[in-house]
Amino acid sequence: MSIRVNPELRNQLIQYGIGDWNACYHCGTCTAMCPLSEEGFLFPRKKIRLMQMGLEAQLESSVEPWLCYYCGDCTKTCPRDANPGELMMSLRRYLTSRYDWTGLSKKFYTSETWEIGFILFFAVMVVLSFLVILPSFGFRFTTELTAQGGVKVNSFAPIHIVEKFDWTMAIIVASLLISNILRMYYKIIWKSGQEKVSLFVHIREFWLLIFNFAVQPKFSKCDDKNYWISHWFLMSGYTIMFIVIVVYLPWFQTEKILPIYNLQRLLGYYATFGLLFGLLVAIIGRARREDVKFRFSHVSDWLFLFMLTSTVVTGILIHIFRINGMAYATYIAYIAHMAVLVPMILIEVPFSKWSHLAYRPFAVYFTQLKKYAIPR
Amino acid sequence: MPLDTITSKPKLKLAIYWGAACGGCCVSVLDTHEKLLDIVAAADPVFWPIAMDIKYKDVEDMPDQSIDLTLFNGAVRNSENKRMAQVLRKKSKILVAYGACAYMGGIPGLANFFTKEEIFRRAYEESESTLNPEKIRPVPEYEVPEGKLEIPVFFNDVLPLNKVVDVDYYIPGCPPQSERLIEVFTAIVTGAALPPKGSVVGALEKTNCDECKRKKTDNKKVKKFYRLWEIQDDKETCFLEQGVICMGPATRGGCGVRCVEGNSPCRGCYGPPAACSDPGAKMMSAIGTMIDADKPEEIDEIIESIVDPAGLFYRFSLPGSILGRKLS
Amino acid sequence: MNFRPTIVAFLCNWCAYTGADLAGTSRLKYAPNIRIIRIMCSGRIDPTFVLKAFQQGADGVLICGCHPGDCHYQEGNYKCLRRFKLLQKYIAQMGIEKERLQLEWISASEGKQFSELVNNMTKTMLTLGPSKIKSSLEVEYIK
Amino acid sequence: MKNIEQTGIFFYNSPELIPDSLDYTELATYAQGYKNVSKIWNYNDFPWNEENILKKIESYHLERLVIAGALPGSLKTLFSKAMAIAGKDPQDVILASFNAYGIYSKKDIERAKAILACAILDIPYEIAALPDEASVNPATLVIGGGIAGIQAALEIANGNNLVYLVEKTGTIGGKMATFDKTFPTLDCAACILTPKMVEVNQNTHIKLMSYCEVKEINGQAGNFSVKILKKARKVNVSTCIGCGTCSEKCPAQAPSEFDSGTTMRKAIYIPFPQAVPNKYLIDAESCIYIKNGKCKACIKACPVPDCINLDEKDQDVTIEVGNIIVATGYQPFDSKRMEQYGYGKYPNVLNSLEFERILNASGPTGGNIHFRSQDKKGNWIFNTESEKPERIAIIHCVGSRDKNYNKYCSRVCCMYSLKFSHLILDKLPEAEVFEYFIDMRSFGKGYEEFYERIKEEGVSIIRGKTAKVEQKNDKLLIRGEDILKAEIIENEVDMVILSVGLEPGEDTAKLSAMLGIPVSEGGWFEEANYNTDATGTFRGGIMLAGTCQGPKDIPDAVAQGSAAAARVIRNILRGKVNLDIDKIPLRAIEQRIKELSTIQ
Amino acid sequence: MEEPRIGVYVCWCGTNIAKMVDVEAVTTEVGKLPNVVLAKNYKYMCSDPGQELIIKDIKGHNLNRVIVAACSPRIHELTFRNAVEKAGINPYLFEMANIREQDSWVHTDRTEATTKAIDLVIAAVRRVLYHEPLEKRSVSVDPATLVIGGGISGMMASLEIANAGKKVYLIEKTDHLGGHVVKFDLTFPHLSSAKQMMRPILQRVENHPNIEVFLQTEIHEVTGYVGNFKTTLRNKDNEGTELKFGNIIAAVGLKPFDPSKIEEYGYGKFPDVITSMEFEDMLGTGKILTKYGKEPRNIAIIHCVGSRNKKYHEYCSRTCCMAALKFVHQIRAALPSTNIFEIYADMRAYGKGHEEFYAMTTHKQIMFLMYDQQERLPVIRQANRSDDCNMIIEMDEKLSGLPIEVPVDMVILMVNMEAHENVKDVVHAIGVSLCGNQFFIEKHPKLDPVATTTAGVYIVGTCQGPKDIPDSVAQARAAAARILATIEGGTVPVEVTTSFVNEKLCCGCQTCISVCPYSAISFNEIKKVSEVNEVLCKGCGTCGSACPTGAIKCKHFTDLQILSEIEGIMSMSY
Repeated sequence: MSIRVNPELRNQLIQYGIGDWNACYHCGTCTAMCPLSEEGFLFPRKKIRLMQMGLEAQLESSVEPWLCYYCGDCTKTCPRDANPGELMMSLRRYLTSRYDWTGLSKKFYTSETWEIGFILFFAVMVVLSFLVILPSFGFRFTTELTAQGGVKVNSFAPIHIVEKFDWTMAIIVASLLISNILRMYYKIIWKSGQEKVSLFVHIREFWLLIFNFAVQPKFSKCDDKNYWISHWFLMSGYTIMFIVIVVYLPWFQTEKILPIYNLQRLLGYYATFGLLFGLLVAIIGRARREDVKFRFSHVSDWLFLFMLTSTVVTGILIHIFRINGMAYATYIAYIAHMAVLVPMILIEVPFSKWSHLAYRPFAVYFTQLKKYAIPR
Repeated sequence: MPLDTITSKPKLKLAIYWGAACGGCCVSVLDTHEKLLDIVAAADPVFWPIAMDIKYKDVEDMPDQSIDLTLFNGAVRNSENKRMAQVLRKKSKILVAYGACAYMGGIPGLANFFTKEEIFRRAYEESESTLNPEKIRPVPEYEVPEGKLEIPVFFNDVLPLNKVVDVDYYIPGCPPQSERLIEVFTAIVTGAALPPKGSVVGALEKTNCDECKRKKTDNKKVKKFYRLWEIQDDKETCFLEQGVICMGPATRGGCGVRCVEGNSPCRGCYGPPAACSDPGAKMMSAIGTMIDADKPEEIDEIIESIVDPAGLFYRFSLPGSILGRKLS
Repeated sequence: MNFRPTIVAFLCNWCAYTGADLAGTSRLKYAPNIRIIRIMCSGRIDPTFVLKAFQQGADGVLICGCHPGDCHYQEGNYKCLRRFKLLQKYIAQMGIEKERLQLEWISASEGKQFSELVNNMTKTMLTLGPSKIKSSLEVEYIK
Repeated sequence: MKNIEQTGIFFYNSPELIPDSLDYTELATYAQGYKNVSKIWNYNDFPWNEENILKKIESYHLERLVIAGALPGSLKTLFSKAMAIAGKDPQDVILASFNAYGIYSKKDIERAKAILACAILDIPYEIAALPDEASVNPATLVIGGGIAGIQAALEIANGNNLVYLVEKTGTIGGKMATFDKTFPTLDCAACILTPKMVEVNQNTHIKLMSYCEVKEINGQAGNFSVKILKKARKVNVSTCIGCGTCSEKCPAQAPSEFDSGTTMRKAIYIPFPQAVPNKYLIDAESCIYIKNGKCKACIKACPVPDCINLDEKDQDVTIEVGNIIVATGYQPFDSKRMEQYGYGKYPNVLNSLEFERILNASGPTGGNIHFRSQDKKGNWIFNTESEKPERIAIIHCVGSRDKNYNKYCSRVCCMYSLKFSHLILDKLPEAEVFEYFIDMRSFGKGYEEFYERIKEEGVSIIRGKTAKVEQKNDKLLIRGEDILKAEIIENEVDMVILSVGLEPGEDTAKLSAMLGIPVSEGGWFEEANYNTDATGTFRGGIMLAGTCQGPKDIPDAVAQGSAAAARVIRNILRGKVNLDIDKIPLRAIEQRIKELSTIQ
Repeated sequence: MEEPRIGVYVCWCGTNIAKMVDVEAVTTEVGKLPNVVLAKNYKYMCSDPGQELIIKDIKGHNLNRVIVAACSPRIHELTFRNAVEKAGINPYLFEMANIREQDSWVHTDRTEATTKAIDLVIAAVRRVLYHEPLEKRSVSVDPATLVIGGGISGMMASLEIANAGKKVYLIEKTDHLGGHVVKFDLTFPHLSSAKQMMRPILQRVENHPNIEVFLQTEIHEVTGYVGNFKTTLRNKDNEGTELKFGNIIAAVGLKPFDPSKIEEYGYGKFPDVITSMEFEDMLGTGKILTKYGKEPRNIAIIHCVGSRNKKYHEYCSRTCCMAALKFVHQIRAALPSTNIFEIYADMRAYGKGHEEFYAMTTHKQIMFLMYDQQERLPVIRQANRSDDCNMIIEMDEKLSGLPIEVPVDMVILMVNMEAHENVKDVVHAIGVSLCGNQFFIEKHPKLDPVATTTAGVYIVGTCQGPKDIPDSVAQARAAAARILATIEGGTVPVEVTTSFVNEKLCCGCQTCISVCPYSAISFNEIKKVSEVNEVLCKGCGTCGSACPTGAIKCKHFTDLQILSEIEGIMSMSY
């Protein structure tokens, strides 16, 4: 059955990243240079081809863009100005929006107004919560310090409420993510049609998901190992922080000033360091634009960096202010922290760049499933 | 210098012999009419089977080089012809192949289209007038109570004289024109400077067209070849331009274009001009050139109208041609 | 000794000879039985040459000229074709297999075709066996 | 006569084409001076769509449009369409294309004005811009003794005119002489070239100056005075008998330039056996005597007295010529720049010129393909003792069609690569040959047929450029993507041939300054007009021929050699030569168009 | 005639010959032949030392005939003839044996190849015995030139010659000058206006005092020979003009291929499937519209139509890829939102600035689709009613490996350039040859791309093979160079190996007269013999074999020489 080419898909795709992929004249250097491209899952060239031809269905069912960790080797060796690495990046944005059934992702990626508007909306909501709603329930700012001289955070942001809110948010985000991952599964494994994967394989290969999530072994195959390391620090820091905040918030958000060697503080410091290190590399890289992978930045890239950095910085500030007993500073930092953290989690994790933390390991898992697939 | 004025010189010894011949050549000598007397005055015939009685043994007994001039007519068909050619070569100072048969094989040469076996079968078994149920064939040697009977061995091929012995000169023609014979004879008798050995004498250097009175143009393009009876000859235009194959352009002059004068195309008895090493090939080439068609099928059709090219172009010269005979 | 046929080939200078040269420059291999004689145009070929080659012992004679319409001298190849046809009729009458005399058109760019032609003709000659023309004339009673 | 009143001018500038942009305001002011100019717009004044243009045409009653700028042709169809819709003649859209006339920078503003003026008054620039003429010295200088230079020199000399053929190396013949075969006819390069070289040597009208370089050019068209550096050959050309005894005895060696470094030659040498002139020369850099004052082995060996003079010094010679033909050719792309292919690192990764020598019967292996292997001293050399490769890969577009190296296509590599395949199979019938290409550019007469033939010969011709070459044990691992099969190629081969592109000769920049001829983006000499005068230049009396103008194959280089010669012969026959086109004063052009034009 | 003293030289040609032929054995064997005074072998006979060797031997051994067994005489016969001439021997007393192209390079058995080499050298020896010294001759050159074809090549050649002050007759079949180029809108890769480019050229040609233009005129017959040609021109009114000229340039060009031969494309069936030439015309009108007068939403450009496919033409048409890319710029300018599809096989952007132009074009928002121009051509079909397009192209896209369909409203077929049907008239009139693709054959594809085998006749531009404007112009100038040089030189050498009638043998049958393709033979009514005009004669020898009397001798190819060669060639045969 012939597939209709769609030259107008170009107009949609353009909104997700750099404009013109026609420069590619199909020499195949990018695919061959890519350490992650493997038999059956070749990219970037094949994917560029699908983009050039506007083959929507084929693009949607592609798992390959998620296998790319953007080391930039392809772009460096590309004889034309095709920039395959960035095209893969753009494609990931596109795919994210295609997995998302709410349509918000598309809105966020294709319209800065929407994205910034949403962020601001949530930020305002958070600020309002702290300034209006919580006080109306009797939670007050207090300059009173704990015995150790720390700020009484919980009196201002009661841990049980924050925790509930936390869980709610986690459930919303998780359900959105899971539903999108299911859609991803549907598009990649189910709808693509030609093959069937047994349940046994599904179960047997599941460990890959966790392994890949934790170690990112694929990423390490890229020639630029430093980037993998910095990204791993960032990722591990983020994960630790995420788990600690969502699952162990009562343990983490304490008014007690624990000794420096306490696990809570060690984990916190590690996560902060990991995040800062990773962020610094990314920000410097994007600002200098020397490395190909950082040369082209979409609004969503900068926004994400900005928000994560803000979150980390405000988090650090909360910590410093709190243990030094600077009450108001702590509260302001706390509100600011939440004002960036909440929209970041609500928007970035399910709808935007941050979603890759879920899609990538699943993509590896799906890839493996496809390898064991038997033709129908 | 007329022949009769030089009788004072010592008389030449003349031999005239016939191999496989019709006798016409010998008659051509007689056709000199009263000039024959001059010949006889200047030369003594010492051996001339058609005219005088002398045995082969007598000739063999003659001293070598004792005959001044031998006119050998007829082709070499059998062992007798060959033997006599060798004997005469030895005995003669000048050996002339006289007439088309001795020169190139002549009409008897057409037998080279057949093998000895075919000829014998036809002659002794199949011809309509033959009754030979035992299929008896001549054999060269046959024992009878009286002793051994011998007849000459019949060769498989007809050969021109030069294939069996060295020949000094050739006088072409079937038969040669008597006037030409007189000219040659006079030259020899008067001791004029003789042409180089191997030359054709008694004929012109140019070919027949030169003397032919018919009208010739460069329009030699033929769509179909005709045999003479198929057209109404206008008696003026070159035969070739009428589509009738005339060997005139490739045949030495000397005959006086007699055939064409008689409104019959030249058949080539005077043989090829000096520059040609095969008697029929040049004519074939010229005729091929005249074919007026480009498409292979059309060419084939035109060639179809040349019924028997080998017989036509090599009528008098098959044994003397490059191929010499048909392969068996 | 095995029969090794000899083929005498007459090649016109502009197409066929150049084609044969091309076979050489292209290193296309063919049977070594062929002996090439260069003439300016296939129209120069006189039946005498062909007969002479047979007489000298050639097992086959090959004439090659430009393709119809491509003759360097406009239509020498047509003239060659006409003579060739007549000559073939003659040699057939003389008991020579028609295959022993071939006329083919080879252009200056047909090195490959030329090499194939030589190989095919050599094969044909091997099937036909040695030509008897030379031996038929070397009869014992000739001086 | 066409109505050229009511002309509208649109300035169009694409900054990526002209970085050092012209002053368009100045041009607009200039154009305003012409009465028939109704209105002038700049490219960023309004959006360029048909409604907009249509509106302007209608509101200003424009009958004629001039688009002026760099690459204005890319807009022409839009303006023609607007004109057609407006009911005017769509052909009345006139292009004043600055880049087509080689105007790239601010300093050319006067010429830009002239071009604009011509377009405004509807007079072809070629008709209006008539350069001054000068009388011409019938002698000609041809710089470069490659095939284009040889061809040009012979053409001119055949008209009984004096030609100085200056060649930098010790022999004429250029790159073509080093080739084994030429595509697509597979003629032996030397076989067809050497007769021409001999002809040059024998032609009494050609003064061959080998081992010489052009140092300085003074004067103008018709009467150039050229200072030529006659490098010390140290061997007397007129007495050397070319016996080679000196070379046998010479103890010093250097890599042979002619063999692309695949063999060693002595310090006293002839570049190759069929060199013209077939005379020896001494390479001062490797000569022991010149380095430390001792040796003279060659002088002792030479049978001709005083033939070798090791103390000879470079000399300057000045010649007077009327015309100059530049035919300086190309140099191969330096494959070391593409590190991913490991040239210079892996001994059996060769560039195409080296491989030509390997294929050549007069090359290091006598035309047999062998590995480069280590001799007893550990040097990597080619000889016939080493093994023969069984799998050979040929990589196309090395250094070409690549923004990281050269953007342009080198025009000949596809075909010579196909030729290599054929020759490899000819010499090693059992070998497997792989060609990795992007687009197969077999465009010339008989080329496509050749490509088809190579395909039939069983060469694996694979679409997909090789990404990298790595040494793996004794093998070379080719990594690339087979585009049509959509597979990763990981092919172990024994030998890799890099089909390197062409780059302008090393002296191009120097010559460009000396001659006053600009070079184009790729570094090639800029022609006067891409379409109609590819062999001419802005400088009167200076012509281009062959690859110095851009990559080309032999027949195209030969045609250009002859074409350049045509102009020279024409000048000589006329007795006059045009002076520089770009030096015609604007006033003169204005004067002429006013004379020719119907309106004032 | 003096006793022949022959020197035989066998060349090694490096290893080219020596590898397959035992050069020593050949030398020894040939050295035994009668009249062979010496036989030698040498590495490179063609090199200066090789030639010197011959020259020295001729003087030292008093040789009067020389044979070199080496490469093809087509390559080096002239080289050696010049060498022996230098030593004082008539160059025609030299003969070459081709033991490389026709021996060492084509055989694999060394013994066989050696035997063959010996045969060939013996044949040469036997032939050279009968060689006769021939005299080189030359004729004066009429300074006028005839240029056939008023396209850009013809005009540029005319201008170059005319500007040198020499007369040019430019004849053009149609009613206008300018050929195809004048119909184009823009040229690639600088997108300059073709019409603006042509205007000054046309003006100059039309107004040039040295150029006489004949429109609507065809050429049927040219008589004469290099330096002295003659023709009678016939224009449409059949009026004859007699012209005399010394050289001829053929620039008859090519014509576009008729794509209705390709069923898949439905040209002629679908009104909006048009050829590139028709599209150029459309661009001239300023409007790109379908037959229904609408602006097409989708335009496909199919490359290689009639090219690179054995069913039509195997060759590449050289210019279509770039022309197609040029169209992209033009369409994009006029129709900013139309979808453009380039359906191509290989993108051949090989010229100066072409690759850069290609790269620039890729940014014009077009879709490149690759097809197999040999195996499966795209098929154009009518679209269904539900489709929002006119036609659908179905094709196998090679770069993605997918069968796809492309919606289109207009299809531009980039048609091949092929020879004119009636080109044979010109071919016969001026005596050039055609290759299998009906292109004029050049003298040498590498080193003599504009000359032909007929002296004084040059071929330029696309009639020699498809090419773009700069390449055509370069050829036009190249031919002009050659002609100007001959005009400057004043004389040109003519054929030496002509035919000759021996008056003593000619019988006046006149068979030869109509045989001659050059009308070189006439009949002398007084002498009653044929006579050959040896300037007109080009030495084909057809008359020699047509002559039934053997009166016509083809110099250097006499019966005697060839028959001896045959004897020689067979002398060693098994």
